[in-house]
Amino acid sequence: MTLWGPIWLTLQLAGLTMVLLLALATPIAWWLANTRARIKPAIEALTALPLVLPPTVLGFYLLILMSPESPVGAFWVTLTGEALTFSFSGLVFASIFYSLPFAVQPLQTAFQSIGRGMMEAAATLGASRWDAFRSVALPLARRGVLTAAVLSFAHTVGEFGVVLMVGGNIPGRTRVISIEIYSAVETLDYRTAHVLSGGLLVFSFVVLTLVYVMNRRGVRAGV
Amino acid sequence: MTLWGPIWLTLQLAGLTMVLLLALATPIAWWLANTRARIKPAIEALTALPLVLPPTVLGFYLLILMSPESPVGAFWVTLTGEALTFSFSGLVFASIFYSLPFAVQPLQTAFQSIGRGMMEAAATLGASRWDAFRSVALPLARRGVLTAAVLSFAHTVGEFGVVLMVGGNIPGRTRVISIEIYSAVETLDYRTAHVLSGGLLVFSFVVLTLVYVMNRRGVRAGV
Amino acid sequence: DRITVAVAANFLTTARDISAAYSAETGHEVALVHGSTGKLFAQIVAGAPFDLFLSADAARPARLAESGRLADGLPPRTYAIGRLSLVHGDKTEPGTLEEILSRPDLRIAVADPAVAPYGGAARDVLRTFRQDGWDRGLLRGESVGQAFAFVATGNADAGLVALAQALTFDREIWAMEVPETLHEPILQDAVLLKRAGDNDAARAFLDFLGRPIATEIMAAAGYRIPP
Amino acid sequence: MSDQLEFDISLRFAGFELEAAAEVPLNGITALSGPSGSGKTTLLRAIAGLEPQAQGHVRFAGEDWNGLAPEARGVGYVFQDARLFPHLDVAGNLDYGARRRGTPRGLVDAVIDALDLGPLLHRAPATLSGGETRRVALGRALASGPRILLMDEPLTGLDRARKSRLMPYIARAVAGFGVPALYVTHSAVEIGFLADRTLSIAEGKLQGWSGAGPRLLGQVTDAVPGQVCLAIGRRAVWLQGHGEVGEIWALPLGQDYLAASEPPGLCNAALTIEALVMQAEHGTGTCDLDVEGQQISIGWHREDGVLPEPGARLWLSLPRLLARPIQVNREAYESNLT
Amino acid sequence: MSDQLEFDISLRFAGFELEAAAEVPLNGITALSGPSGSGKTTLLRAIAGLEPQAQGHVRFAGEDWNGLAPEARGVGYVFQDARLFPHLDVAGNLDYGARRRGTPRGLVDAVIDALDLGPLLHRAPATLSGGETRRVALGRALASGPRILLMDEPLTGLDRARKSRLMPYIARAVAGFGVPALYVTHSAVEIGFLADRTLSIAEGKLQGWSGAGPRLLGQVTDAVPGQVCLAIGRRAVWLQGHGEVGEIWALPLGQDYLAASEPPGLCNAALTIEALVMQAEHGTGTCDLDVEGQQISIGWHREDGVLPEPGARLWLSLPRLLARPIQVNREAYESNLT
Ligand SMILES: Nc1ncnc2c1ncn2[C@@H]1O[C@H](COP(=O)(O)OP(=O)(O)OP(=O)(O)O)[C@@H](O)[C@H]1O
Ligand SMILES: Nc1ncnc2c1ncn2[C@@H]1O[C@H](COP(=O)(O)OP(=O)(O)OP(=O)(O)O)[C@@H](O)[C@H]1O
Ligand SMILES: [Mg+2]
Ligand SMILES: [Mg+2]
Repeated sequence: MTLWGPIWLTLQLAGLTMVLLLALATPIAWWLANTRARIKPAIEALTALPLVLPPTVLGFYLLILMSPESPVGAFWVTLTGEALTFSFSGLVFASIFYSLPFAVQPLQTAFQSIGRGMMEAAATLGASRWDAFRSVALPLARRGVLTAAVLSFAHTVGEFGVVLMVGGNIPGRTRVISIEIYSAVETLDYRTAHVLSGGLLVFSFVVLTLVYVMNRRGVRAGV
Repeated sequence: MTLWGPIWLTLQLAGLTMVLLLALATPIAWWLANTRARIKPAIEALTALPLVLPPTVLGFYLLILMSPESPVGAFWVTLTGEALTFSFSGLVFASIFYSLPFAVQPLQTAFQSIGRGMMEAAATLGASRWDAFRSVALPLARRGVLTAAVLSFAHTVGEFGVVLMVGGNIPGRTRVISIEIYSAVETLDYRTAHVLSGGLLVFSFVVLTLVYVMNRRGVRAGV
Repeated sequence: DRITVAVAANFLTTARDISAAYSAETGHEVALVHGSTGKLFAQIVAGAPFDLFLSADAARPARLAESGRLADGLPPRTYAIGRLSLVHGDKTEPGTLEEILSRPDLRIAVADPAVAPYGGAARDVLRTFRQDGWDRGLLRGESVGQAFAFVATGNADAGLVALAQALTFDREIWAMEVPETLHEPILQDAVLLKRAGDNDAARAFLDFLGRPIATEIMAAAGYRIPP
Repeated sequence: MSDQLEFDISLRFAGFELEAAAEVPLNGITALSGPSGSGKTTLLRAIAGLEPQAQGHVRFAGEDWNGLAPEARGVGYVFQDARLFPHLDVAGNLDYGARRRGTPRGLVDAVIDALDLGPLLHRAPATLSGGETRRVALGRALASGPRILLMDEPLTGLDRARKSRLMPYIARAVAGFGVPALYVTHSAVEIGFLADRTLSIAEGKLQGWSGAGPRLLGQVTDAVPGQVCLAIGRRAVWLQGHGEVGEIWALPLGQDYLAASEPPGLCNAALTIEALVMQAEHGTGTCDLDVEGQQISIGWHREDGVLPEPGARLWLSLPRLLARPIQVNREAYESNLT
Repeated sequence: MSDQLEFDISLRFAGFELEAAAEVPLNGITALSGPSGSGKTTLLRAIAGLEPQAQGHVRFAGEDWNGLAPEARGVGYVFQDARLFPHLDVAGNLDYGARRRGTPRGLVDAVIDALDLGPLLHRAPATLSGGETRRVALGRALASGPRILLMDEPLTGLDRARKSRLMPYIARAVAGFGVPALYVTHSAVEIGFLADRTLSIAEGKLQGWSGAGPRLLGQVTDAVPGQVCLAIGRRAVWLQGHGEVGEIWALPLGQDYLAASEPPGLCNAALTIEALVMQAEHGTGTCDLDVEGQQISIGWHREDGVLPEPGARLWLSLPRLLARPIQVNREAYESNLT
């Protein structure tokens, strides 16, 4: 059994999910942190909802939503020529949906603690909103960005209920490392399970520690 | 099939997990937010690790860890007289472990953005550390506390991989609503799955919205 | 008395009917615990409070017997033989078994052969009709339940699933039985676990599985009864 | 008119209402003064576009600022509470606006020089002392090369020595670049020294204008580093400051001069200068004087209400001398920078 | 000695080192003054226990403060940057320390009264103006009933009227309760008015003591609401303030009085008082005077170095009068509060 395929696929999936999720969650979180709209609490509640459904069940509904027979799935087919389910794109789509709360909520917490004063100062210094957001709000919220990135990356690595359901576990296309470990446990191949889990833990630990060390460096340099 | 059992059990489990998790994660997050210890990045990485293992696999290892034959499990048996596995206590234990990152990380983000000045002001006004923490740091970090609470509650409601493995899905003792929905999907009883999922979503949405509305009230009143 | 029976997820609906009949006859209560066979196995090894284990295969009960986790003197016993069926998303006649399975462009859902006995059987069948690349375009579910869901939600064109599922599904779906000669038999074994060694109610349930009232339920649900 | 800032702003908070309309000339320094909580900061914010709820209009040199985003207004704002960017060091803070508005490097360096920010450049804002923080905030606004300076108590919290060094610098920046300033302050010294006119505000309503405090104008006739000689009529006075021969400087009398009908003799005043009473009004308590050919008007408030007679002579004794340039050779100033 | 605050502190930051040892009497107001960045805030923080890295010792009235947690020291600290609790309204901020230290309600109310905080009680700190914020910060420290006040530029950013109302209040709190204060300020007016002595600091090193600025003592012989009559020798002066007959008040000359060898005649001074030169020193540039029987010493700096002769008469003209109580009937004061 070659493992590099699933490992590589997992890293691709988690990485892409993290990046897209940050790109998607940041505007949502920013809006939530600054709006005074009446429906804000409802939207906040919505962003937490994907969590309450069991992953497999969520996967089941995503399967329905993304199937070529549904409007969304059909639209995707006309757009790209291939079905959304059982494809890498589908996995990414599903992972983003499922991990959304882990990205939105820490970002919102971080954005809310910035305060309007900093953005005002940036504006009087000639920064457009977008510029001020990039050059002031984001750096000041970096701890929140980091948390969002770590949580969504790690959660995508570890979650397999949704992935299994939406991805159909196709070797080379949608079989990720978590499914591999799961299969090993299911088939009583505990030795493989131990090796894979141990490897995953050590790898994740090293990567996360490096990330946090670098984060600290950044803070020290006051940049 | 009576559903009140699993629903009630789910609420108990998620509620208890949330409360214990906040109690456990708050000191960890506070320490992480304030320490300058060298090993801080490693500890930060550790708190995110439970996420990278697939829930079932994590459950598998927790099963081994908590079984009466292991030191931890044996200790629990001598302490309480009953096994940790396949019991409600075991579920709580496992859920806390699994949802730890969702509590620690937002709390840490929130605590870090408070700054030392407020704590110093409290100290000069006669507040002990603990008093200042309760009366200044916690209220100022309320958004982070809320996020931690929502994420860990919702995640416990929705997660069932760990729960299924550690709890054994025993009616009335360890069978929660997520497993019920999962079973419905597995046994092709899609109608029940729809009803349960819909109910869970609506219920969660209402509860979360109320929570966020109340949070906003609190902020307006400036309390 | 109350007994706890661990049952493989694919047999759950049938087990519910049987235990209802058993309770009606004996007055004993039956608590059904379901999950994938692999999970239930791991839990039994970890000391789960199960009295009986209705597995979806023969391998894991055998492992339990080897490691001495069964009640004395009661070897695993086959209570049912699973049957495979081909389901298809189109309700009108989509073709014969061979026609459907040999079409390379169809997306066919099966349970993961590595994990689930029905998956192994499905693999045998596919190998018969496709010489090479038997697994091209194959979708693997964690269980037959998931494989079925792939078809039911319109994401897969066809699926090799348990006959029992096709029969219990509450919507109409096109299904045909797969001849048992095309795959190794799917033996489903039941065992009495050590902790239930002197639990009469549990022993009685094991016997009850062989009684006509139970075998009729199983047969009607799409299982073959072992001789 | 195109060379003025016109505004007519109304804005309401729970328990406070601002209603302010005025036309502020776009030259020199206009002080905005009033008690704590009278709406000075709020007015400045509204002019900068930071109060979206403000009603009314703002027009800058004929340009309509209504609906214009704050960043497009080109103001340099010194916030009352500094608001340095904590994630940038001092240099980063100074460059922030400079880079966005394309300020020439020379100006930024001149600001760093004048405000003594050199040793702080690589420090994080969190490690600065209160006064250092204020200086950086002031420098950041100056370095952004604004079209108008809005300064909310920029020198508050600075020591006297630093203040007397910075006030001329601000005066020079305003006079040299022709950047007008709206300057909130509580300090009579700062008003006396810096303000060309003062707009008063109380409880959210403008209370009207007053001109510059009494001051004498003089021309620089001689200059050595750190000192200039100012000719005021027949008198020549040396005082501290950097200037060039030919510039026009103002010497404010300040708040605490003594005007007496007898010469002080030997005294501790920094300067005593003779004046002739032209007119004295009971009603307003003002006294118009002729000092070395310049007409100035001073307040005269005594409990007993006795005023000097027109034609009488008065001796003005100034406890300290603080003067500032009000008209400089702009080209020379700018070429110095680049 | 037990009635003093002794400290010997050293503390090092990158590029800055504080080395300060002194014994500060625990009575009246001790001003701490020095240029921006000289270490005033750092010293105050170290005394309050907020700089754990500080080496050395702090001893308060014989009590060892080394290793004592800040909350146990009983200081009232007014931070340079206010630091109000944003999640509490103004009332909550005032009560925070009061509740923890068990301050009587009467004192809290008196603070609210004196600082005019009544209308702000239910406002959130984020909505306060700069001056309002400073007043609340000052009130919060006063209301916590401290054993010593550590005030870091508490009146900075307040308007002159407010300042002249608050300075006597602070003086009264210190004199009335016997709570000593260490008071950081840049303002010569505040030093002149409030300080009983001044400790100077520059570049992290203490530069030594100076006494109170020149001031005249007087006794209150008459008082009406808002005004008191002070007897200074044979002179009686009415001035603004609240006081009771019998109290001792100080009338600081301030910075900007004129001392002249000739009487001013008709002038705009608030008070002119005669003095006799006892002695004049070239070296230090000081002049010892006898004013109504009181010995005071004033600085005398002229470019030409000419000093008045001993035995000569001088007329001191004060542009404004600001006086404060330094000795009051403490029982009467306290009973007023409860
Ligand atoms: N967001 C707000 N909500 C409610 N009231 C406010 C708000 N902002 C300011 N105010 C009130 O409006 C009034 C004017 O405030 P402003 O900050 O303009 O005063 P200011 O003249 O700058 O005073 P200071 O000299 O103390 O800085 C004050 O009473 C203040 O409390
Ligand atoms: N955490 C720190 N790290 C590095 N340098 C610091 C730190 N805190 C203060 N300093 C430096 O120590 C010196 C003294 O600071 P301090 O705040 O005590 O000055 P200050 O006398 O209160 O000045 P100001 O009147 O401007 O408030 C300053 O140069 C300041 O930049
Ligand atoms: Mg203001
Ligand atoms: Mg300071």
